[in-house]
Amino acid sequence: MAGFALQLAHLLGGAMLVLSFVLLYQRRLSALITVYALQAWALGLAAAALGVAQGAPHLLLVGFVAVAAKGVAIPLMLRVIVRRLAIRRAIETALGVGPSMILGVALVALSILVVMPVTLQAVPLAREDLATALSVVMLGLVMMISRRSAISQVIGFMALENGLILAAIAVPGMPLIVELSVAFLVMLAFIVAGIFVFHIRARFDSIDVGVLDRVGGVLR
Amino acid sequence: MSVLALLLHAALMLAAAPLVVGLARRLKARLMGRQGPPVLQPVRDILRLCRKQPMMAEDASPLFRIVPFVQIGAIGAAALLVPSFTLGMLTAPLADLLAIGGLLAVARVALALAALDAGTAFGGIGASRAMMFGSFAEPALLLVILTLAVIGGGTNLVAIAAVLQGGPAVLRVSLGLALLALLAVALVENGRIPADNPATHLELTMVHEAMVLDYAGRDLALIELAGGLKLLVWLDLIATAFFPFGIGTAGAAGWVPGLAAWAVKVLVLTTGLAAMESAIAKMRVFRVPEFLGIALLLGLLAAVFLFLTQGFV
Amino acid sequence: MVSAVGIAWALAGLLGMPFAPAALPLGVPGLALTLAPDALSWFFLLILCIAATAASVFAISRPAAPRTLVPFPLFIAAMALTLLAGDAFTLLLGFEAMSVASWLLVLAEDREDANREAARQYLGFAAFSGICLIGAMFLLAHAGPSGVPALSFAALRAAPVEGWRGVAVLVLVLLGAGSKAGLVPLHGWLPRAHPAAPSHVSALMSGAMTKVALYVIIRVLFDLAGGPHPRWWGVPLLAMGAASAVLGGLRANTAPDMKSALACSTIEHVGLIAVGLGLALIARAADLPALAALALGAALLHALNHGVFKTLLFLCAGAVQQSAGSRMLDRLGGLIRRMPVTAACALMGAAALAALPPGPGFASEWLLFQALLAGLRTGGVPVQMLLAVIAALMALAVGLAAAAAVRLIGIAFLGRPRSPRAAAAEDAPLPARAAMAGLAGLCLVLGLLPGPVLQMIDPALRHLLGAGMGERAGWLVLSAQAGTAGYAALGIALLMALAGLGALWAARRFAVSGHRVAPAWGGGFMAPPPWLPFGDPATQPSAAGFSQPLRRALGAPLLSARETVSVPPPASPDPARHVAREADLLDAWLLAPLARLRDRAAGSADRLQFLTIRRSLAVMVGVLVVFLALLALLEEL
Amino acid sequence: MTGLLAAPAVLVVLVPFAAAATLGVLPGMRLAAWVNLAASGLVFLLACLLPFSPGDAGLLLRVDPLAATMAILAAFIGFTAAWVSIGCIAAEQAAGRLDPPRVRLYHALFQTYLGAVLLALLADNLGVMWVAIEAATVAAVLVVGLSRTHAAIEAAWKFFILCGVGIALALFGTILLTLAAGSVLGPGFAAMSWTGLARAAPHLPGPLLNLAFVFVLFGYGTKAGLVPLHVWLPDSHAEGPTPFSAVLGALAPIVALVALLRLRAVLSANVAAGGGAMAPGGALMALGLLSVLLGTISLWRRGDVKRFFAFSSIEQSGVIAFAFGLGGRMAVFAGLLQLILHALAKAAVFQCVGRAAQLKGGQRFTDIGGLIAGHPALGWLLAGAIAAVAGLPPFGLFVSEFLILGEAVLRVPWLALLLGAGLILGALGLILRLQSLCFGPPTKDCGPAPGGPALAAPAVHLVLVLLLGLALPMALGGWLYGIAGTFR
Repeated sequence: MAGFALQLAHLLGGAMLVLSFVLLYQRRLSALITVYALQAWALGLAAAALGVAQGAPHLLLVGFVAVAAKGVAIPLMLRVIVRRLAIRRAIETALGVGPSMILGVALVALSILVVMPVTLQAVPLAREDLATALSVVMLGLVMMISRRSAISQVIGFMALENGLILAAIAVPGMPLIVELSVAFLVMLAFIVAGIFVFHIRARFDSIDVGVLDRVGGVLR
Repeated sequence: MSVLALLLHAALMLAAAPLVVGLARRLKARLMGRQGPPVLQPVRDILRLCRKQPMMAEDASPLFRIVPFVQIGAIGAAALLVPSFTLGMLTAPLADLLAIGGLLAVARVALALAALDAGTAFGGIGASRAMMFGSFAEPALLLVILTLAVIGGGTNLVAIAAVLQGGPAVLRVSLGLALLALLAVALVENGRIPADNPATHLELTMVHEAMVLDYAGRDLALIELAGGLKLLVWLDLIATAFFPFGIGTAGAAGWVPGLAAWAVKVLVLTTGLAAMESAIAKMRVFRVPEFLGIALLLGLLAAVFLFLTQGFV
Repeated sequence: MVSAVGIAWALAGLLGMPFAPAALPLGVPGLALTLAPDALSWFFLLILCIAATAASVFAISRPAAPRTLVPFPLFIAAMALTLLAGDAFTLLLGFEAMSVASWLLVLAEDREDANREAARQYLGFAAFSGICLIGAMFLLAHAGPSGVPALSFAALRAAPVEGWRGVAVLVLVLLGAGSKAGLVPLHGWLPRAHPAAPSHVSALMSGAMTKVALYVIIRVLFDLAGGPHPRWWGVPLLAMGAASAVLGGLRANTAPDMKSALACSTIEHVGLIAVGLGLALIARAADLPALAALALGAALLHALNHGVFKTLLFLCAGAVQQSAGSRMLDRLGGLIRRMPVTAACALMGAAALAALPPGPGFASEWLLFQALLAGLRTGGVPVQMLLAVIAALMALAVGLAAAAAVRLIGIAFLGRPRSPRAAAAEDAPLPARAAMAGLAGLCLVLGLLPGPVLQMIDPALRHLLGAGMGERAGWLVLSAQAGTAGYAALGIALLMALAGLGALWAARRFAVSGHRVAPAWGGGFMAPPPWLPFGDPATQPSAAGFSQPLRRALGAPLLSARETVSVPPPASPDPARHVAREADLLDAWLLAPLARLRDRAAGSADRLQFLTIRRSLAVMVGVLVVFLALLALLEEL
Repeated sequence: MTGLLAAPAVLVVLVPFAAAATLGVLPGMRLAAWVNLAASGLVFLLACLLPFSPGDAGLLLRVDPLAATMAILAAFIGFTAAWVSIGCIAAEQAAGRLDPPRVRLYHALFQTYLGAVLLALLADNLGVMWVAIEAATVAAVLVVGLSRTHAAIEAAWKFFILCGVGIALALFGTILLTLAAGSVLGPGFAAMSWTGLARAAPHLPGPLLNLAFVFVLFGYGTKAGLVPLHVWLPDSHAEGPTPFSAVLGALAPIVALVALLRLRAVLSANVAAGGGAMAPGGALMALGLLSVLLGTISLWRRGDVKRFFAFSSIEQSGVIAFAFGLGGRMAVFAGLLQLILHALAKAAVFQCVGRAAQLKGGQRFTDIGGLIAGHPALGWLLAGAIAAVAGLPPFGLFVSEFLILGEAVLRVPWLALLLGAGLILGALGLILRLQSLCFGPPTKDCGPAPGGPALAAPAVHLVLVLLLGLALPMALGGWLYGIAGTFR
């Protein structure tokens, strides 16, 4: 049972990585939100499976929080925002899907290259999970820098956070996981609320170099 | 003995100073086919000026009255340092080439100040040009002194003359170059053609004359005397440093041949001066720095040749 | 008061009063402030105390300005701290504090744009020197046993530097202290900052502060850096010194105001001192301690002389400014009648500035030339040629200084007043007169008795070089080699007096005396209108007019000086105008390109600053990836 | 009383949070400002007891000399900022730029930020520290966006997103550190604590430490404003209310750099024991140098006073990071001294600038000029504070910069060249602005002149900067030197 749960958790970690690539590939906003929710579910289930495997009840709690907040609540909020603010459904990309996929693959390779040799003492599955987690983090970053619209960037950030939590649960005996994941959630909530309150509709990179030029090199 | 030599030297210099000026004028006139004033004319001028009442511009300060004495003091001191017929004067240990140069600079500065004192336009023109000439003459002079000092083992003129006298009488390239440089400097410093025309009173071309325009009476006499004395000091300097033959070393025995040699040398140099002045024309003021630049180059060449041939003492 | 105590202290030290190294109860761990003065410190302290005393006395007669009351003593104290310092930290603390205090003084008149600009440039250069000197000091230092770098002079001395470190020390010291001293090419700030301060402060800045910078050069290069070093170590100093001398001398002739002309002349004299220092370095490297002592002695003597006469001249300029309301030469004139004491003192100072015998400037420059002459012995033909060129440049500088002195005195004090304020000037108040007269008297003493002064320097020379001037600095005669003829200031003065007084006697005896006063012939100018009782100021030479020959001959190539004359058409009543412009080429070649470079760099940095969030994230991620890749690579290796 | 003495650390952390909760509901605005001050004062007093309290304070807190020193510093700056806030916020309110709910929010967030910073400094647990830094970030973001102008919201967003990513990276590093420590200490809280890491440092797996260090460096480096992670900093400093800019500018680098210093010490111990880690100094020095160079070059072409000083903060963070990267007892000591003195001086600068901006009705260089002529006290204080930041004697930063540059020359001469160039450039920029702000003809006033009490805070800061640099009491110097010995 424990061995199977471990394998399952490992598999779900892999699924998160795949979903990250899907996020990178996806062009439509609603699909993006769905894929994000799926990733959160995968994370939650992986946490739960690990909790069962290691006999650590707090991991179950982490899993529950992940599913409830990021698998259900945040996607719902995002959909509301998209509808209320009438955000365009298609996503402007800054990098193009092809290059960003290539970049993503390269970063995944780098992550594995970086994590694998340095974690020789750790449990084998934890090593791979860590590599996966770093890959997810990296893909989240790629998504943040390859998309122009605010919502998709925030989704990238949240995917990145999923990777972090995956890393946290991959480390056996990591204390304070629940607290950390909740603390991070608070921040996510602020960000999502910020989009809503401040009506950041299309993009939040309005501080563009172009603006600077237009003001005529005004000294800031 | 050395005191006696000094007194005799002083008297000779004082007497010869106006004569040299007169001789130069006379010879120059002759070379140009004119009769010319008598040789004694400068002496007469000085005596006549002494009988006239001195004048002073109403805006001039007491400095104006002091300057002629400073002139005479500085140039007179220089004249007491440069040997004429003997090297054994009381002032021989003081006869430092740099100090002599410094004394001549004192005279130049003093006269320039006096020129500015009356607050007229001419004085300013003359003073500023004289100071420019001085600035450019200084490096050439210093390089000549450097060459002489390297050969003579120090900057004391008497010591240099003694060394040159005692050494093998060879013609050195560097000495020749240095002589040329020093001659150029001497022409400029004394306000002779081609740098300045001692006979001119044309306002735009004059340098020295513009500075003394406001002087009259005994002041002018002193300044004229100082001018003659300066010319003589330069001639003497050239004679002692480059043609030290015949100068008596010590004791009264060498005095008579020394005197004769000195008279000949001064005569020859004055003739040369007159010949040169009658042969070439005055330069424009701003060509003079170039003229002095050539002197500087000659001085530099003299030094370089010296270094190359001599290795070092 | 403080200065008076200081002067007594300095003299006592020079006479050999032992002074044990002392630690001040300040500082942080490993950086206690220590004082360890030696003969060199005392000598420079003497210069400082003379200048500070005179400036303080002079300041009594100035209207009290609260803005200068606090920084002024701090300025003096910081200079003293620099001179007395026994370790690198104290030295630098004093050095920088001196800059900051004097910066505040330069800013005393901060309403004027030019002053603020000067102050900014000044403090900027000060920061530059501070950083350079920190670098130099730590290159000399070695990490101590407990990780605390040993910065006391004793420790620095004990660990000589060699190779590239030595070269770096040389470069940094020349840049750091050289910029403070005003050596070309780092002199640009000096003619702006020195005149901007109140005159008694300018006097200290020119007279004493540049000496403190020279002290640092001497302290590091002759003392702390150990030796022997290669012979070429002296060459940069020689070159910078000669360039400073000529450029400073020239600018002293073209500067339109009295104080900046004096400041430029400071550059010139610092250059001459630097030539002496360079020679001494070369001689020391060639193992000729006697010659090194001659050169260093000449440099130190000139430092003292300059400290005295430049202070005097700045104080005179201050008195003129206070009394005639301007320091622009073109607004002065004829002051010798209204301010006889000031004028007499200024004449004394100018004689020293022009290096006229038997004044103080001549003695030290005579020694300097002797050192140069003897220095020909130190190397082959290349060195000799270099020295010959340096000698020529020095002579040019001396000639330029004489011209500058004539211009200063002639335009400001002689002739007719050029402005009503100048016509109504009154001589300085008593304390100011006392300060100036004291310095002028000191000038006379220094000029006539250079030998005894050199003997005071002897301990410092022995301390640094192992040899002193010894017998060469006789009471009456200075000589380049013991036992040969030399320069006898008193003798020359006596001869001059003899000839001059003889002429006076003869004139009194044989010539008609009693001057008749008459108007000067002005070359046909119209008589001045009645409201110009002192004549039309425009009909006598102006400051720019006086410098015209030199500006044309030398200024055009060295200062890119340009003159434009606009003559109105015939029959027009408009005046003709003559405008002379000049720019220090080093400003154009050094500071301006640097500023452009900085602005361009700032512009490109701004492109990086105002990125969108996405782009700045991209930069962040890019650098992170580089770090990770580097890490992976390094792990592999 | 004994109980209080036993656990001042807990109180130091709890009081601000409690005060924040109180201030969140307190109605009276004048009263709120005074409560804010009282709470900050109480925290400062409590913080002063920290050095005398036992090391392990419970609740995952631990007081060691470094934490105690920095907590006192943070509490002091918080206290003076609260003092300055009183007048400053009242003036803002009077000018109609802040309404009562926002003032209430401001006070609550002020205390939250202070509490979070103190928690981050005193936390022994890396997770707690991370949470505290995150909380501080959120609080700071909210304050920066308080004025709700377009520029302020933009700045807040930038701050939030970039620091959010930074904090995420720091968390990943923390996880890796826990993994590393767990392999030696076993799972549990010990593996996540500074004490555990320090104890186990020689035996930790070096390569893993390297990786963790990179992530923590990027994470907390963002908070410290190291280039190229600094983009959020100038905007947020420029847009926040000025008393808060003082706190943010002074405290954010402290927290982040102290964390980096602690981690660096762990790695160094590992290197010394042959544990396989790489010397961490290189990376710190590289980012430090980059910050110095970019921070100083950006001092030019600035029009906004607060943004200008934000770039100066970037430079200073770089200098400190460089010193910490250099390592060795003296360099770390100098870095700590620089950290303390710069925090004090920069806080004084911001306090003065804030009053000057209110006085002149704008915070651009064209608005503020010639302060000394019109308002000598304010002008001289600002001039002194800027001179202090520029490292001019007699202020203390001269001493620390002297030591840092000197150590660099001794150990890495070529990098010292760059550092020196950066320091010169920085000093030039600061001098330029010092003169334009304080000297020359004054610009016209259009706001209330600051009274004496408001200027007491920067004056006290300046006196401290002066004394701590030149006449550091032996006890205090020894104390800092001891800390430097622990973390070299």
